[in-house]
This record gives sequence, C-alpha cells and structure tokens, in this order.
Amino acid sequence: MDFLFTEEQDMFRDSISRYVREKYDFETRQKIIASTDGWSKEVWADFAEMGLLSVPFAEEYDGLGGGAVDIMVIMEELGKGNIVEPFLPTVVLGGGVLSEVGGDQAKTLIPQIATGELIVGFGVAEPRSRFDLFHVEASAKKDGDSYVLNGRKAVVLGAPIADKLILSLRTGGNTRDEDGISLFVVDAKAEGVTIESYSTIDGHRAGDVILEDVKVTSADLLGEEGKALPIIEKVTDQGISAIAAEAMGVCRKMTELTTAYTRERKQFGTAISNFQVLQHRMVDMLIHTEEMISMAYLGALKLDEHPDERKKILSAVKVQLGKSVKFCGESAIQLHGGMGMTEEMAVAHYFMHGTMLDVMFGNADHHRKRYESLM
Amino acid sequence: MDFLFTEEQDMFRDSISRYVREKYDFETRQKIIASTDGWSKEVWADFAEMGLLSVPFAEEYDGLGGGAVDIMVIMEELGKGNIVEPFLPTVVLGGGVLSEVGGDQAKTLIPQIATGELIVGFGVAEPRSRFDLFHVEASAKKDGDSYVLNGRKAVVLGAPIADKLILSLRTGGNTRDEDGISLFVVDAKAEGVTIESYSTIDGHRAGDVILEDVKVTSADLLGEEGKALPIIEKVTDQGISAIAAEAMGVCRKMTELTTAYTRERKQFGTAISNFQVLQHRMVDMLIHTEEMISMAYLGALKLDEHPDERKKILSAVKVQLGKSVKFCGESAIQLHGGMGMTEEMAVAHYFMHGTMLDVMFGNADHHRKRYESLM
Amino acid sequence: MDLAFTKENEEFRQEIRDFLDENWPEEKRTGEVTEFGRDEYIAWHKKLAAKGWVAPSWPKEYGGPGWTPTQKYIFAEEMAKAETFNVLPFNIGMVGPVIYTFANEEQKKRFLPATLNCDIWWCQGYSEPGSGSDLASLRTKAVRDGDHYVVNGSKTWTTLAQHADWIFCLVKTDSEAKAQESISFLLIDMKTPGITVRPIITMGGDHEVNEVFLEDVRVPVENLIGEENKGWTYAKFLLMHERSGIAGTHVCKKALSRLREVASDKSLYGDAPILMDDAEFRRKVSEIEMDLMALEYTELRALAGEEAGKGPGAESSILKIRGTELQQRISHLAVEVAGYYAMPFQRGLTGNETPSGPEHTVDAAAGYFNKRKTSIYGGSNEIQRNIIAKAILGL
Amino acid sequence: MDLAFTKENEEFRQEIRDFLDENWPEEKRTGEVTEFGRDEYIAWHKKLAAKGWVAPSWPKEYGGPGWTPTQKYIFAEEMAKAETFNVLPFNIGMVGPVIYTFANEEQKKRFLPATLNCDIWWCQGYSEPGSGSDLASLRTKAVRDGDHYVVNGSKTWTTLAQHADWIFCLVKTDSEAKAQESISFLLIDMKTPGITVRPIITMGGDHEVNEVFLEDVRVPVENLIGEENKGWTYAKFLLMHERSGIAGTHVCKKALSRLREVASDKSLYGDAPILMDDAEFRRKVSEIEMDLMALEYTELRALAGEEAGKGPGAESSILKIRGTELQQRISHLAVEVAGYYAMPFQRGLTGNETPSGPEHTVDAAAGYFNKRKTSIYGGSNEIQRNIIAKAILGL
Repeated sequence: MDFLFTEEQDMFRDSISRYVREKYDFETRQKIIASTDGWSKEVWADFAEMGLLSVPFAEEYDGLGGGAVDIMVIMEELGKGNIVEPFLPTVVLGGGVLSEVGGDQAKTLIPQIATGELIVGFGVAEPRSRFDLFHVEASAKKDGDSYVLNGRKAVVLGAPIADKLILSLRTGGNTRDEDGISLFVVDAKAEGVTIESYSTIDGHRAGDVILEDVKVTSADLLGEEGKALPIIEKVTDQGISAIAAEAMGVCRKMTELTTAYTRERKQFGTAISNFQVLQHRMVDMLIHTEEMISMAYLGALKLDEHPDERKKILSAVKVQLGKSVKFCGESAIQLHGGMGMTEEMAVAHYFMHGTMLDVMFGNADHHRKRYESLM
Repeated sequence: MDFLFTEEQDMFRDSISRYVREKYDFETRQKIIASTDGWSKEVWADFAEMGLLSVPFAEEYDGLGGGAVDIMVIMEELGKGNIVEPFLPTVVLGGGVLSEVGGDQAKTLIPQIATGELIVGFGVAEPRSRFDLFHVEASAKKDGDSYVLNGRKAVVLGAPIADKLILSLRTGGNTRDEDGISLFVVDAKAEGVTIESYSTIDGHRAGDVILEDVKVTSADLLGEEGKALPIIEKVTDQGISAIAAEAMGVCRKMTELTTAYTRERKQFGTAISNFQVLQHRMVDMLIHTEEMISMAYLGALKLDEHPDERKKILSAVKVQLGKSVKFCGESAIQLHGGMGMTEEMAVAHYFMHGTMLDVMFGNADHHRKRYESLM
Repeated sequence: MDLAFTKENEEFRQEIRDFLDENWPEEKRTGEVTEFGRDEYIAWHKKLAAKGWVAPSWPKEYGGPGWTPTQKYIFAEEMAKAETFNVLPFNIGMVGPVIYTFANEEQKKRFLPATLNCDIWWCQGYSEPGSGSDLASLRTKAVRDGDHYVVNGSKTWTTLAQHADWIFCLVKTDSEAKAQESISFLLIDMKTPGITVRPIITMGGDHEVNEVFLEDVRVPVENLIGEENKGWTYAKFLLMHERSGIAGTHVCKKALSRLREVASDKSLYGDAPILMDDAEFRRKVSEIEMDLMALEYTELRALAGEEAGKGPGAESSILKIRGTELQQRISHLAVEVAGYYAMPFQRGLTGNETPSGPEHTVDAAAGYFNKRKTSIYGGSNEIQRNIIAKAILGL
Repeated sequence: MDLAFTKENEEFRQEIRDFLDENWPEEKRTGEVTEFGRDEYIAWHKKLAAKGWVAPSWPKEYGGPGWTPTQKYIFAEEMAKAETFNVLPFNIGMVGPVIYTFANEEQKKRFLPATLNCDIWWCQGYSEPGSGSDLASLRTKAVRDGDHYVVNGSKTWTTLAQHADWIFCLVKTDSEAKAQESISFLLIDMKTPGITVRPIITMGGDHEVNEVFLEDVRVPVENLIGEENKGWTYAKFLLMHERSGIAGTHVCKKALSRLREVASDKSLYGDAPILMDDAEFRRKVSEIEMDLMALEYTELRALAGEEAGKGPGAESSILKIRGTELQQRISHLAVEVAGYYAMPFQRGLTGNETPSGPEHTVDAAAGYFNKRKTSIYGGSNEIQRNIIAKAILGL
C-alpha cells in the first residue's frame, strides 16, 4: 500500500502547473471565456503537444497507456488552473467510451483525440432524466442498416465546440428501462442536429442537442445495441473520479486564496486572519480539502473494481465532492466578504466551478441514494 | 395577537421559581434522586398546596380551569429546577386522559390528583413499538363485564411510584391497526401486575409494567372501547407541548450556566469567555434557546386546532426540541470541559434530562416523518 | 397569550389584499426579481406613496401611515405573498429616517417629500475599499472650502448607484480626530462634476453594486446633515433602524412554496417520479419549513416586544442570522431542483433567447451565488454574532 | 499509488487473526467495554506482552516488535475488529516512551520491563483543578528536602487512578521561574503516604476518572526523570507521541456495524418495520460510513507519509477532530436505535438484575454521555483547531 506518484506523474503535474503559471493566468482565462468560442485552440494544441490528450489511451491507439491516477494528476492541475478547455468531455468521457467499446470507431477517433484534432461532446442527460442514466427518451429507430435519431439531450458538455457528439439513445424498451439504451457517435454538423449553445455559469461550453430525424449508420453505433448502460455507468464513474481530482484542486486553491486574503485584509486594526472564528473556519476548509483528497485517491484506485463496489465507492467520492466544494466554496466567499462575490476575483470562479461539479453526474443526494442501494 | 402572560401565570412562575430557589437547590435534588423512592412526597404536597396539581382541570373537578399556556409556565419552571417529581405522568398525561374521557373515573380520580393523593403512571410504549402509538401488542380480552390484561408496557413514566397506571391495550384488530386500541386504568398493586422499576438516566422514576392475567372491570375502561388512539395522540401532543416548555427552561439554564462558567474559568491567562470561537458557540446556544421558546409558545397555542394541524405543529415543536437540547447540551458540556462531564455539576444533569426529552414521545426523526406525512 | 389577529387587523389585511389585487396583478407575481427596470420600479413606489403606504415605519407627520407593529407585519406579509418589488431601502429605511431625525427644517422640507415619493433615488455611500464591517477606517475626505466641501475618495458596494440621483455619504471632515469624532453625514447630488460610477459585476453576472469615485466633488455646506463631525452618531442610528422584516420570513416562505410547486409538477418529470416524492428532498423541504416556523414566531415575539414598547434590540441580529441562513439554504435547494439545468448561463449575456431548461432553472445557480451576499452585507453574520455575544450575553 | 497490501502484510494480518482467534474468543467480542475488571485487563495485557505485541510503537531494544507503520495499522485494525481491550495507554503510549527516551539507565532497568509487562499500572498526573488545556498553569509543588522531594497539590481527571500502582506527575520544582522552566517529571508510588484518590463520577454513572490529592508526599529524588525543571520538554514530547490510532476508525467501524446489526434484527421489531429500512436512519448510517471512509484514507495517507519518513505532525489533529466527531455521532445513533429504552438507567446501581430492554440499549445513553469527553480530553477539539491554524495554515 502506498500513495506515491511515479516520476512521470510528477512530471505531468509540474508541466501543467508551470503552463498554468506562465500561460493560463486568471486574466487569460477570463479573456478566453469572454471570447466568442469560449475556449482556446492554442491551449488545446499545447495540451496535445504536452501529451496530455493521449495519456489514458492504449498504446494500440498511440496512447500513453496511463491509468486513473494519471488522469487524477492532470485533472487536479486543471482544477487548480480552473481551465475551461474540454478535457473532460473529449478525453475522459468521449475517449473513455471509445476505449471501452473499441472497434473501428475507436481506431479512427482516439488518435484524432490524442493529437487534438477532434473535440467530442458527451450527452447522457435529458430534460426529464435528472441524474438517472437509465432515463432515456431520445430514440434511435433502426431502419435497415441505419438509425433515425430523434429527441433532446440536455446540457451536453462541449457540444457547441465539438466535432462529434457521443449520445445515449433508446433503441428499445421503455423510458426508464435499463435495457435498450445504446450509444451513438453523431457528427455535430449532421443534418437534423440543432445545438442550443450556451456557456455554463462557470464558463465552460455546453448545449442542448436536438435531434430531428438525424440519420446515422450502424457503424456509428458504439458497442452492442441496447446494452450501453453498464458502459455509460462505468465511464461516468471515471468522470466522477476525474472531477473529484479537479475538485481537490479547486478546494486546495480556495483554501489557499482564503488564507492569503485574510492575512492581507485588515479590519478593526488587525489582519482578519487573527480572528479565531475565521481561523477555525479555515481549518475546517482544510479538513474538507484533505477529505476530498483522500476520497479522490480512493476513487481513482477503485475504478477497476467489480461494478457494485466501484459504484458504491464512486458515489461516496461524489458525496464528498458535494460536501467539500460547498463548504470550502461558501466559506471562501464568506471570508472574502464582498470581494469574493465579484467576478474580478479568481475565488468567485472556483466557487462557481465547484458548485457545478456538484451538479455534474448527479449531486450529493443522488449519490447518497446510490450508495445506500448498494450498502 | 400577543405573547403576554396573565397575572396569574406570572404568579405561578414566580412562586415555583422561588420554591426552587429556596427548597429545591441542586444538592436537594441530588439527595432526592439518590433516595430509595427517588422522589419527594413533601415537595409533591407543597405543589398541591401551591395549586400546581389542579391547574389544568375543569372547575367541575375542583380544578383551576387552566390551559396549555398555564401548563407551559409551570413546566418551564420545573425544567429550570430540573425537578423529578411526576408532574408530567400524573397531571399532564394521566390527568390529560381523564379530562379527555370524562365520566366516573374522571370524577373520582382527578380530584385526587389535584390534592396530591394520587400518582399516575402513564404507559403507551412497548418493547417493539418504538414511537408508534398505534403499535400495541399488550392485550385486553373482554370476559363478561371484565377484561383480562396481558403483555408488557415499556418505560412507563412514574410506574414505580404510581398508585394507578393508565395504559394502552389492544382490545381488537392486529398489532399495528389504528383501531382497536383502548385505555385502561389499572391499580399498580393489582394481582398480576409486575413492575420492573428503575431510575431513568436523568433521575426520574419509571418502569416496565408486565401484565399477567390482570383482571379489571369495564368501569376501568377509559372512553370508548377500541377508539383510544385519537385520545392518546392528543394527550401525547399535550405532553410534547409540556416538555417543550420544560426544554425551554433546560436550554435557558444550560446557556446561563455556560456563560457564567466561561466567565469564571481562566485558561492561558484569560477568562475563556473571551475566546471568539466560544462566544459564537454560546450565541448559537442562545439562538437555539430562542427558537425553542418560540416553538414552545406555538405548540401551546395550537393544541386545540384540528388534529392534522395540531399534529403537524407539535411535530415541528418536537423536532425543534431535539435540535435545541442536543445543540445546547453538547455545547454546554464542551464549554465546561471535563467539569461538565461530572455528576457534581448541575449542567450535566440538565444535559442528561434534555437528551431524554428528545427520546420521549418520539425523537426528532420520528416527528420529522410525522410532519412530512401531513405537509 | 393569543395567536389570533384581531378583527381590525383582519380587516386591515383584507384592505391590503384588495389594493394588491387591483394594483399588482397576478402576472407580475413571478418570484424574486434581481434585476428590474428603474422606471417600472419607480412607478410602483409612487403608487404605494400615493396610497400613503410606502413608508410604514415613518412617523405620521412625515408621511407614514401610523400603523402598529402588527399592522406593519401584516403589510409586509401580504407584500411578500404577492411578490411585489421591495420598497427602496435607501430612501425609506435609511436616509429618510436620518433626515427626519437629524436634519434641519429646511432640509426636511427640501428632501423628505422627494424621498418619500421617490423623486430622488438615493444610494448609500458607506463602505469603502478597505473598510467593510469596520466603518471607523473610512478615508473619503471632505475639506471645507468657503461654503462648499470638496470631497475626494471612493465608495464601494454602492447598490444600484447606476440608478441613483443622490448619494448619502459618510466623509471624514477632521483627519486628526479619531473616527467617532471626525465623520460627517453629507448628501451629494450624483450629477455633481467629479463623480464616476463603475459597475461591479458579481457572480452569476449581476450588476447590483458599484464603485463610486469622488474627485474634487464640490458639495454645498447646506447639504450637511446635523453637525460636522457628528456623522458617526447618525450612521449608527441608521444601522440600528428599520430592522423589521430583516428576517425575510415571508419572502422565504414564498420562495419555498414555489420550489414545492415545481418539485410537484408532474409535467416536468414525465415518467420519472416527481422530486417532491424523493425522501431526502422532502426532508430538506420539511426542515426548512420548520425552521421558518421557528424564525417566524421568533420575529413575532420580537414584534410583540416592540408593540409593548421595547425598541428593536440585538434580537434583530438573531433574525438576521437565521433569516439569511434560510435564504441561502433555499437558494441552494433551487440549484438541486434545477438538476443539470442549473449549469447553463441562461440570462443576461445571451439576450432574450428562450432558455433551454424550464423557467425555474434560469436563475437557480445565479440566485444561489447572489444570496451569498446576505450573510456578508448589513454587518456580516460573524459581526452579528459578536454583537449578540456582547449585547445579549454580556461576554 | 496502490491500495493493495503486500503479500507479506497479508500474511502478517493472518498471523494476528490466528492469535486473536486463539486468545480472544468469540464470546468476548461484545462491543466496547467501558468498565472492566483490573485483573481481567492485566491478564490480557500480559498475554500480548508475552507475545511481544503489547507495544507496537516501542523500539525493539525496549521490547517493541519492530513493525512498520503499515504493520502497526494492520495490527490495530485486527484488534479493533476483534473488539479486544485497548492496551493501557498510560503505560505503552505515555510514560514508557518518556522513560526510554529521557530516563537514565537505572530507571530504564527498573521501570521499563514492569511497564511493558503491566507489573506496574500507571496513571497520568497532568491536569489539575484549574488547569485543563493550559498546562502552564500547574500548581502542584515539589520541594527538595534532602534526597526526597516533598510534593503537595492535587491532580484531576486521572483516568483509572483507582487501579494504578504508580503515577507520573508534572510538578513545579521552581516556583519563581515561568512554567516552561519550572516543571519536572516525577514518578510516584501510589502507596506512598499522603496520597488520596477521590472518584469523580461522570454522567451516566461512570467511574473512570479521579482526583488525586498529594499531601506531604515524600518522593525519592531518584524518581525524577531527566533534569529538574526540564519536565516541560518531556511533557510536550509525550503529548505529541503515539498519535497513531488517534482517529479510532476501526473502533468506529465496528461500533457502526453493531448498530446496523441491531437495526436489521427482525426479532427486535416483530411486526414493525426494521429500523434499517427507515430512510432517515439509513441516511445517517450511510453518511457516517462515508465519513469514516474519508477518515480512514486520510489516516492511511498520514501513515504512508510516516512510512516515507515524515514524522507524525499536526495532521494528527485532523484525525483527532474527525475521529472524535464520528465517535460522538455513532454514540448518539445508539441512543436513537435504543428508542424508549435509552431512558432506563440499567447498569451499575441496580446491580446484576436483567435489564428491561434489549442488551444493546443498556449502554446507549451512558455511552453517548461518556463520548462527550473525546472532544474535550487530549487537547480539546478547539485546541486542535488552534494547532492546525498555526502549524499547518500558518495563521
């Protein structure tokens, strides 16, 4: 048993950390999210060059064959930098699905992801699904060798900037059946695809995807027809592990920024960091951060367990995420006073991002329930 | 709308408060609970003389015709004094049932309660009922003009010192049916009655009552056969209102004792009341106390509403009680440090009593559920 | 002790309801508005002013309606139930009372009617960069020059300064003396040369607050309220004033009932179970409801105390703490109700497009972010606890 | 990064299990024991000592087993799972390390084997009435008189002093100098004339702690550890030492799983639904389980740090805070599980009668009351937060 990082992992950590320091400071980030596209292709190209985009992929796809801990190292640093480029939907989720199903699509698309040519949008939620992955109304109806897609996928991460969309669609059964769900890869520019684009409140790009008689072929089906739910669950658990790492970066930063700010900020003739009540609040931020780190480690190390064990642990990770980002975030804003409310302060953006991480893949309550169903 | 007390209420408050100060200080109390009987007949006689025991009863029973607010005033003071005499089972619960059902038993027994001659034990719980008043296994089987009682009633308040016991028993239906529950008055010394006596952990007297072929007559049936549940619910709601008032006394005392102690207690060269973290903790004790007061008022004033509304409000009152006694109690002990743990300090006894008030009539969780079923 | 309102009070309540039914139609009752138009707001203010109801707390001689505390409470409750705009606190709750209490007759004549009628829109010049809860550290200076003061400095967190006609400012008139003896209370026309307003955009894209820069701003001495260097007294008076309604109980109740409606709306959930049937969600709702009950009756007890002649004291700090905690909890519950649709930024920047998610999701996250302010402003909740520790517990 | 234990570690674990199966039979595994017999305890201690396992943290030369931190962790885990008695902390965690680190050879020879083997039962003389977390305010005096010290004063919160043979005491040997330079560390035979032990009964009727009065107690100077007036250093060393296991994760897990068993035992509920099916109860259990997970892995990370050569630091304060919070939450859950039967005082005073309620209810309330101590002793949780603020956050 050890919690040591490999040299390679330390190297990745250092190089991203340096990149953020030198090329992705707060002002740069704010410019990027205010831009029309809402992300930076240059940054993405740099990521490709640094090798980040090929980390999790098998060597047969020209990947680096990395594992969950490697992703954790990267995501923590992306979290610290509060980076908005679509690493999660493209590499972790899109790439995750493709790695899972293999086949021709994986052979074609993964190398394009690794080189930074391809951005993937990932959509498994719907307007009425809340966080239930098995609730799929949008349909794919078989028609000879092709499928006709109809329906709406909600809050598809990366959709407005994606080349390809990976979406869950119903090929059989009823709305909330576990069986009969399939994954398809759909060209973002295909006929019948409309994307209602928006920024998320924390500055990422996403959109609702509306499918109206979109034609795809059976080659666009990922994996076995109707059997996608276990894959979706596994990949979203990988997503949870990834954002848990991001959250640990976010919590660390919020704690750091808050201790620094309170040391600077003078009220009643003294730095407010001298007030015991605020000190204890910051101690509790630290504790929540440490717990987040512990659980992020645990989650990364349990991703390959039996599905029941994996789901139980990853739900516990997500519950911790909900608690940690909320406590650290609300405390950070409170201790920054009015300043923390303004968009000029980095801490506000960590707080907003952390809040969205709690929503993503199901909030703490949702995962408490999943945990309890397995306990 | 007003929250004013009548002159009579103020008088009662003052006279009990004076009584506690002069005749029921902490040492006296500790002697009483360490005595064989565990209560003081002299105190009880004094209470009778002060008129406390006749407050809630109608004038036809030689009572003072008081209402819920009068009981509140008394119970708050009994809470402040942490008094162990059986006012709750005898006057509030036993007397409450008798007032509710009326009839000969009321005519006979209420005046005896009012004069202090009669102590009543009150038992509606069973080993497997938890807090469900409708869960009644102990049975009363009709046999001509009499009933034969069998079963066990759990934690019957006042049982070891009672002359009469008022117990819920099943006269029809199944274990958890709402119908078929009846109330009986049983002589504590009747043949077949065994009382497993104990002190409660907060120094009151209670016991499990075991009934083995106990014979009573139909004159001992209180109210209509099989229809007792609504009465039990109403009277236990009156009990909740009464202990909410007690809890407000308990919380007030714990807050008072804690602020006083921390002002005395010196550590690191200063009174520990100067530490901001402890100050804020005491402020939160105060807030919990104020909330308890508000809810106790509300409960007392809503006892005569329609049963659904009454139950909903009294459940909210009980939830507040659970929160307030736990927060104030745990904080009081923490701020007293080791001293608060010892049986030599009054604060420990308030904490223990408060904890038991949370259990009584169903803990906070039980009442959250009841509230939700009515919301 | 009695919870019932008197027959007179119930009639009074009916009168309010009738007025609101007529003047604040159903379609306007859409939940809390964080951004609203200046003109729309003023129109509503003037309507209330015309009715004589705009300043419940003002003495009758200055235009108040002469209500009892209970009537004020009923009025506030009905206004909240109908989800009307709040009355502009800067005019009614802040500068107005300072003026009628400390200003001279000429100032009263000049400013009170316009303040009551919202012909002047006031904003508050208290906080400065570097001084938040600690007013004693103000640095904006006013130097006497003939019959003018020349004001230099800057104010921050100035709510709705972008709409304001005038600002009431705390300024240092004696740089030597300590704060309590060197601050003056000055009224300044926002059109005076040298004043610049810079928006501060807060999380979620709100423009509620501003920085106000004052550079050689010349203010006639007749705009000084009360005595020079006595502003500290007036400032403290203002901070203690108008604490009624600070708990926001009724607004909370309304917001919670809106969430319950949404969570019970079958059309939003289709084949999925409604959120209101989720045990944990129900638990959160019930806990907030019960806590609101405790808060409401704590407020009513304070009100009864006031009615019995005790002025509002440090108890209002309790109401502020619990009230803001509840507002914040409810605002987070809205995020939970919104689910994935809490994520899109659906207002402001994107103009008037139709949001992708249901209506109730649009402000969910932004509302949660915005409500963080409530435990910060008006004396942070930490400051409130300090006040209680000192004033009530005597620590 | 890897969660798996090595094959060697798993073999080690099996060895512990085999030993426990043989020496700590199933019928003894009955949950936490707050009161136990002195002799029974000593027998267990000696059994572990004979095996060489009683002092995992001691250096090999003094009788420790020479385990790695991971082995120590595994040992603690298995001991907790089997619900054995804890090893007496006064001997193994406290005075032992002080003796082998600071005492002279003669003292080591005289005391260490007896301490290891529990031929001496030690108790701790640190706290005094009036000095809790603030050790600098000690007042018990030791005045040199020939080859003896004459000790006068009193100690309090002395755990299990009623069983103890010896007490290790902090005493003031120089009344003029400030605390840090005037305290000495003295070993005192409890049979010395002038020592009186007075029980302190804590909530729920426990007799765990005592006051110890010292009146003209003559202590040979050879019982002084280290140098006179340097006791502060040894005391601080002791407080920092042996923080492993401070979180109590395994004990918590076991206690929680016992509650789950009870809450799932159909025979206790009859026709009523089992408590474990109550949504809110399940929620409390799941939350504690998940928090325990976070605590356990935080502990493992600290352990890994230690294994990598970093000594135990202020991180142990985090473990102490969260560990005690969880112990307290679980103890309250036991009260909820007990229902009405939390109320009877079912032990101690009433002798050996059968309790009225089920077995699991007997200690429920007393256990809850007793666990309040965990956030008070060993440096209150407030003190722990002060330590973290200073040592980790640098505030």
